[in-house]
Amino acid sequence: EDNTENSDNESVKVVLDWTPNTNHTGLYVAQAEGYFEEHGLNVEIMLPGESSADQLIASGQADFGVSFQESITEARAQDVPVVSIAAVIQHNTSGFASLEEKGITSPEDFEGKTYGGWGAPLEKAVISSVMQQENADVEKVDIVNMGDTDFFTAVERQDIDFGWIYYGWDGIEAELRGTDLNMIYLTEYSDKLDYYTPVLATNETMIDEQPEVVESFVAAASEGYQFAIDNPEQAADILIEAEPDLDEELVRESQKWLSPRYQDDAPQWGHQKLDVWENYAEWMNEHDLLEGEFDAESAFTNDFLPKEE
Amino acid sequence: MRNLIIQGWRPALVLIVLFAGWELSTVVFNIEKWFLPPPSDIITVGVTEWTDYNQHVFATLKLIVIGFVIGSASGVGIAIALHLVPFLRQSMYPLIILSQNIPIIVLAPLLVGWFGFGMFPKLIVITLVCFFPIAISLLSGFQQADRDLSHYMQMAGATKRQIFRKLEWPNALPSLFSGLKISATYSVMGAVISEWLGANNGLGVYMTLASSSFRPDRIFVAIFIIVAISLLFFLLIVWLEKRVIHWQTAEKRDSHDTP
Amino acid sequence: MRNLIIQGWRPALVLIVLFAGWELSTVVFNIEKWFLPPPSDIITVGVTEWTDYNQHVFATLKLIVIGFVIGSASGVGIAIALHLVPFLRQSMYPLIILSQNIPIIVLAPLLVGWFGFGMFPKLIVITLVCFFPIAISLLSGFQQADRDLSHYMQMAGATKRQIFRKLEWPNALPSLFSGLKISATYSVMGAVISEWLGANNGLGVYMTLASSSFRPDRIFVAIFIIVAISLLFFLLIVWLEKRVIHWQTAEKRDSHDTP
Amino acid sequence: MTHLDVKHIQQSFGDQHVLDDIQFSVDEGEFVSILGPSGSGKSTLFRLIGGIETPTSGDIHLNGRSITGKPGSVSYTPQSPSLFPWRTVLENVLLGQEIQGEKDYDKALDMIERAGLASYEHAYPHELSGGMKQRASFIRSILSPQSLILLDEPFSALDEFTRIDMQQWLLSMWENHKRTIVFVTHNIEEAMFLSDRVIILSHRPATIQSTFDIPFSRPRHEDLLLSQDFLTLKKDIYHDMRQSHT
Amino acid sequence: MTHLDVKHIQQSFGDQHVLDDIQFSVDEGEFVSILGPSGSGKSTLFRLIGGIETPTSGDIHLNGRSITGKPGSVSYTPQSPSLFPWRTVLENVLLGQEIQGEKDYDKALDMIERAGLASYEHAYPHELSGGMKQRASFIRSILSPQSLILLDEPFSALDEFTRIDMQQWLLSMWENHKRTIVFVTHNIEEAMFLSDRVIILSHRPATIQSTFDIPFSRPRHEDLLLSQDFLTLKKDIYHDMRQSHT
Ligand SMILES: Nc1ncnc2c1ncn2[C@@H]1O[C@H](COP(=O)(O)OP(=O)(O)OP(=O)(O)O)[C@@H](O)[C@H]1O
Ligand SMILES: Nc1ncnc2c1ncn2[C@@H]1O[C@H](COP(=O)(O)OP(=O)(O)OP(=O)(O)O)[C@@H](O)[C@H]1O
Ligand SMILES: O=C([O-])O
Ligand SMILES: [Mg+2]
Ligand SMILES: [Mg+2]
Repeated sequence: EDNTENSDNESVKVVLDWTPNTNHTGLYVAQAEGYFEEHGLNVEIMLPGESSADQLIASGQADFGVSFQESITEARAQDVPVVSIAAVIQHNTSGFASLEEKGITSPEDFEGKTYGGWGAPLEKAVISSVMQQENADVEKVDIVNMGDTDFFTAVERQDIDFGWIYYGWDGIEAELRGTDLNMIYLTEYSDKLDYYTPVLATNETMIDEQPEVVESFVAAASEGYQFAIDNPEQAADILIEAEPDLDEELVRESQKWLSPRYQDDAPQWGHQKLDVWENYAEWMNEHDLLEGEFDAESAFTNDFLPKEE
Repeated sequence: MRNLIIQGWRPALVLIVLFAGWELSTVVFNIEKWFLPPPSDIITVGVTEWTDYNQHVFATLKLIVIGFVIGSASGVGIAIALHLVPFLRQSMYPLIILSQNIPIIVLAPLLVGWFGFGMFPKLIVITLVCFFPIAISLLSGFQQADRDLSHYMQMAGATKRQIFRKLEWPNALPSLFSGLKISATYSVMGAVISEWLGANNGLGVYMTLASSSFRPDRIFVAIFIIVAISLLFFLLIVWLEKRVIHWQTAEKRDSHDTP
Repeated sequence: MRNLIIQGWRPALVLIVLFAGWELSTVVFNIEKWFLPPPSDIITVGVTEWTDYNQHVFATLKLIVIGFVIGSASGVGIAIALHLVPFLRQSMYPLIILSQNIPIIVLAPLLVGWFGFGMFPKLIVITLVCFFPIAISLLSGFQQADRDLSHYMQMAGATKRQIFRKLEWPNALPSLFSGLKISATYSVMGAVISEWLGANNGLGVYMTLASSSFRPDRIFVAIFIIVAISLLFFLLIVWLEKRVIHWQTAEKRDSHDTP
Repeated sequence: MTHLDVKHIQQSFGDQHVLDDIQFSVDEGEFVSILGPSGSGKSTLFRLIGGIETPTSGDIHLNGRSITGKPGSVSYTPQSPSLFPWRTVLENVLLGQEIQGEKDYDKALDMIERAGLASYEHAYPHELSGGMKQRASFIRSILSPQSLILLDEPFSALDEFTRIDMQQWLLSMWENHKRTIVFVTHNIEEAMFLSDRVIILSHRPATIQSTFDIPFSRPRHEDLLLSQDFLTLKKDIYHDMRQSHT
Repeated sequence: MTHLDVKHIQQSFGDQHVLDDIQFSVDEGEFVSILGPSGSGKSTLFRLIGGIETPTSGDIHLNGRSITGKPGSVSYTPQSPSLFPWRTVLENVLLGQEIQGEKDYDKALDMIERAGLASYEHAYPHELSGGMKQRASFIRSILSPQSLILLDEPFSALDEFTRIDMQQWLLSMWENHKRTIVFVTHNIEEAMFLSDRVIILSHRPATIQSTFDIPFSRPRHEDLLLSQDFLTLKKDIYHDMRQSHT
C-alpha cells in the first residue's frame, strides 16, 4: 500500500459500522486516492467487531465512524455524545423483502405471514407503521427473532416469509443469485421512516476541540464519495483492491446501484435536514420506543460539509 | 446455614470490596453512565425492572438446565464410547475437535436450516459447549485407574464392562466432577449464545436489545444474573461432588486437618 | 512417520467418508452452493486463493500461540495460587466464574475502551478462554495426591512448598494435560472470537467478510484451517503428555497389551 | 488328577531374564507352596498363571485347557492388598463374587467376623491397619468361586498369633471344600505346616531348585510345629535355600 | 539421655478407642522394638510420633521439646512402601535427603547395591517386586538425616536370608552412627535379635502390656539365634503375647 505515513499529519481512526461494503466506498476512495492525506490526515479504517461503532466513537477510541440515524437517536436520548456529520445516502434504501412467489407486493399482504428479524421492538413499530397506511393489522403478523441467521437461508427454508434488508447489498446479492424478490421500501409508505442510514459520525469532544480535523475529514470523505458518484466502476475497483476478501461481482453491482443514490436529490453529498431528524424522533416517541429526551438540532450538523464555491 | 456464613464471608467480602472500588472509581474518574454504570445504578435497575425482565431469566434458566443435562449426558456418553471402543477413540478425535471449532456464524444458519427456530437447535449449541470438557476429563480419568486394582480385576475374570463399571468409572469420578465444573460454568454462557440462533426471550435477547438501545445498566443486570446462576450451578456441582466422592473427602479431611 | 500412518489411517478414513458423504449429498439433494458448498469447491477455493488469505492465517496463528501460552501460564499460576493460599481459594471462585460469563458484547467495548485495538485486549480474551479449564483440572489434580505419599512427605518434614513440588505437582500432571487439551482446542476459537474486538486481519475477520459477502465456501475454508490448527495443537499436547508422563505410559502399556 | 500344569515357562522384562524354564504341576485339591528369594519371580509367576501377563515362552494349562494369557480362571490374593478405596470392607470382600455371579452376604459377614474384622464391615480401606487390609484381601479371594486359589504372601503383615489362627482357618476351609491352592510365602514353617509340597525357586533367573514333599498327616495341629520330624525337614529346606542365596 | 518421650498418649477414631495411656521413653542411640497384635495401633503410634496425627490426649517430646502434631523430626519407613511412581529407585531413596538438604548420590548408589538392588537404580517402582520396593523404602529412611528412625515392619516382605542380611546391615549401620531406632515387627526373633528393649502392646484398646530388656551383648551374630538364652527369652515373650491374644 502506498499510504506512507506523513508524520506532520493528524492520525485519526475511523470505525465502520460492520464489515466493509459499498456504503463505505467513499472512505476507501479517499484513503486510496490520498484525499485524507491532502487534508492533513493519516486515517486508519477499523472494523468494530462486537462493539457498537457509537460506543467506540463516544468513548474516543475512534475519532469518526459510520452509524445510523436510528442508532444516534437512541444513543443521544441516553446522553451518549455522538453527532452525525454527514449522510452517506440521502434516502433510506431499506425495505421488506420477500420471495416473489409469496406475492407480497404491499404491506397489507403481511397479514398472516411470518416476519424474521432480530427481536427489537422497533421492528414491530415499523411494520405497524407501513401496514397502517393500508389499514392492515400488525397483530396478524407472526414476528420471529432469527438471530444471526442470514436472510436468504431463512426465506429459502420457508421459516420466514419476509425480512428487512438493504437493497443495495442483500438485494443485489439476490439479483446475482437469480432469486427474484419483491421489495417494499419504507420510504414508499412513510415519510417519517425516510431517515438517514448510514451516516458519518463523530463525538462532541472532537467538534468542540478539533473542529478543523472534523472539517478536513468530512472534506476528504466528501471528495471520496463524489469520486464514487462520478466513477462507480473505478470506485468499486478501489474497494475491492482495499478489501480483496469481498466478493468482486457483488461489490461492482452494488456500487453501480448505489452510486447515484449517495447524493440523490440533495444540494450536495452529505446534506442532512432537520425535519428528517425531528420526524423520526417523533415517530419513535409515538411508538414509545425512545427512552429519554432527544434534541434533533444537536444530533447532526451540516457545518463541516464543504462550502459551495 | 451457619456453614454457609462461615464459608461465604470471604467471597462476599471480596465482592463487596470489588463493588465499592467500582462505585468509587465511577465517581472519582467521572466515568459516564453510558460507558460503565456504577453498581448502585445497576442494582436499582435490576430491582425496579424485575417484573419487566424476569421472563427472560426464566427462559434462559430453562435452556441452561435442559442443555446442561443433555450436554453432560452426551459428554459422559461420548467419553464412555471412546473409552470402550478403541476404534472410535482413534477415529473420532478430528470430529470432536471440529465440534469445538465451528463458529456460530456458520452453525447458526445450518442449525436453523435443519431444525428451525425452536428449542432444539439451541440445545445443540449448549450441548456442543458442555460435552467437550466432560468428555476430555473423563477420558483422562478412565485411563488413570490404579494398576494393581486393574490387575486384580483382570485376574478375577472381570469382563471389560465390569472393569469399567467397578474400577474405571468410580476412579474417574473426581475427573468427571472437574469436567462438570467447567461445563456448568460454560453452560450458562452457552445458553446465552444459543439465543443468537433466534429467540423471543431470554437473557441473550435482553442483552442485545439493551445494547442496541444504549442501556449498559441493563446489560450489567443481565451479567449479574448470569454470574449468579453460574455460581449457584458451580456450587451445586461442588456439593454433589462431596456427596458422591465421600470416601475421598474423608481422606482429604485427614490430610488437611494436619498442618 | 510410519507411526503416523498407523495411527492416522482411522481418523483419515472417517474424514474421507464424511467428505464423500457431504459431496454426494450436495449433488443428490441438489443443495445450492451458497447454502452449503461441496467440499471439492471448498478445497479448490482454499488452494487457489491461498496467497490472498494466508496473511489471515498467520495473523490468527500468532494470536493463538501467544494467547495459549499466556492463557495456560495464567491457568497454572492461578491454580497454584488458589491451591497454596486457602484464603484465595475460598474467596476467588466468584471472580473466576465471573470471568467465564462476561459476554463479549460487554467485554469488547470495555477492553477496547481501556486498551485500544491492539493485540493486548485480544490476548486478554484468549487468556480468559484458556485459563479456566486448566485451573479447574489442575486444582482437582492437586487435591487427589495419594494419602500415603502425602503422609510420608509430611513425616519427613517436607515444607508445604516441597510437598507441592515433589508430590502434588507431579501427581497433577495428568489433570494438567487434560486441561491443556481442552484449552488448546478452545484457544483457536478464542483467537477467532478475539478478532471481534476489532482487527484488520485474521481468520475471524476473513470469516465475517466472507459471511457478509455471501461466500460460504470461504467460511468453510476458514473452518477447515481452524480445525486443522486445533487438531495439530491437540496432537502436540498429546505428544507432550507422552513425553512428560513417561512413568505412566509405561504402566499403561502393561495393562493395555493384555486383553 | 492334574489340575494346573505349568510348562517350560520363560519370562523376561527387557533384557532382564526373570523366569527360566519353570515347570511343575499341581493336582486337584493339592496345596503347594512356593518359596524363593525376594525378587526371584514368584509374583510374576502368579501373574502368568492368572493370565494378565503372557510368558516369553511356555504354556500354562488348567484342567487340560491352555490358559496362557487368558485371565479369569483363578482366585487371587495380591501381594499388596489392592482394596478398592471407594468400597467398604464388606463391598470389597464381595467383589470376587460380584464379578463371577452371586453375592453371599451372610457368608461374607461370617468370614469378616472370623478374621477378626467384626465392626469393620462398613469401614473404608484407609481406616484399616496393614494387617487388617491383608485379611480383607484374603477373604475376598477365599470368597471367589474359582477352584484354583493363588495366595501371594497373604499373612506377611500379621502377628504370629493371628497368622497361626488364619492358617488354621485356611486349612479347615481347604479341607472342607478341597480347592487347589498355590501359596507364596517367605516363612518356611508356614509353607511346611500348610502344604502337601514345597517348591523352592532359585535366585534370578529363577529355576526350580528343588521340590520337597511334606509327609505330615492331616488334619495338622499346632503341636506339629514342635515335632522332631518337622524341625528336621525345616533344617533341610533351610539349607537347601541357603545354597541359592548369594 | 532420654531422646524420645511418649507421655500418656490416648488416641480414638470416632468411638473406636485405639491407644490407651501409652507411655514409654527411648534413650539416645537405643534400639527399641514394638510387638503387638495386628490392628493394635502400632502404625497409629508411629503416625503420632511422626506428628502427622494429633493424639486425643497426651504429649510427645523429642530431646525435651514437644513434637506433638509437629512433623519433620523423624525418618520413617511406612508399612506400605509408599514409593513415588514417577521417581526411579535412585530418585526415591534420595527423597528424604532432598527434603532435608544435601543429596549424597554416591552413598545412595552404594546402599542400593548393598540392598541387592544394583542395576535397578533407574527402574520405576512398578518394575520392582514387593520385597524390592520395601528395601528401597528402607534405604530411603536410612539415608534421611534425622536422628530418630521409625521402621514399620520394614522386612516383612523379605525371604529369611535377605531379611537376616538386612538385619545385620541395619545393626552395623546403627552401631556405627548411633541413631535412635524404634522398630515395629511381628517377628519375635527379629525384635529380640535387633533390640535393646522390646515393648509389647496389648489388644485393642492398646496398652503397654509388658517390656522386655534384651541382655545380649553386641555386636550380635547369627549364632545368637540358636543359643539357649535366646530361645528361653523368646519363649517368655511368646507366652506373654499369647495371653493378650483372644
Ligand atoms: N513390569 C515389570 N517390568 C520390569 N521388571 C519387572 C516387572 N515386573 C517384575 N519385574 C522384575 O521381575 C523380577 C521378579 O519380580 P517378582 O515381583 O515376581 O518377584 P517376587 O519373587 O514376587 O519377589 P518378592 O518376594 O520380593 O515379592 C524382579 O526383578 C522385578 O524387578
Ligand atoms: N484413619 C483412621 N480412621 C479410623 N480408624 C483408624 C484410622 N487409622 C487407624 N484406624 C484404626 O486404628 C486401629 C489401629 O490401626 P494401626 O494401623 O495402628 O494398627 P497396627 O498395629 O499398625 O496393625 P498392623 O499390624 O495390622 O499394621 C485399627 O483398628 C484401625 O482400624
Ligand atoms: O519431583 C519430581 O522429581 O518429579
Ligand atoms: Mg512378590
Ligand atoms: Mg501397621
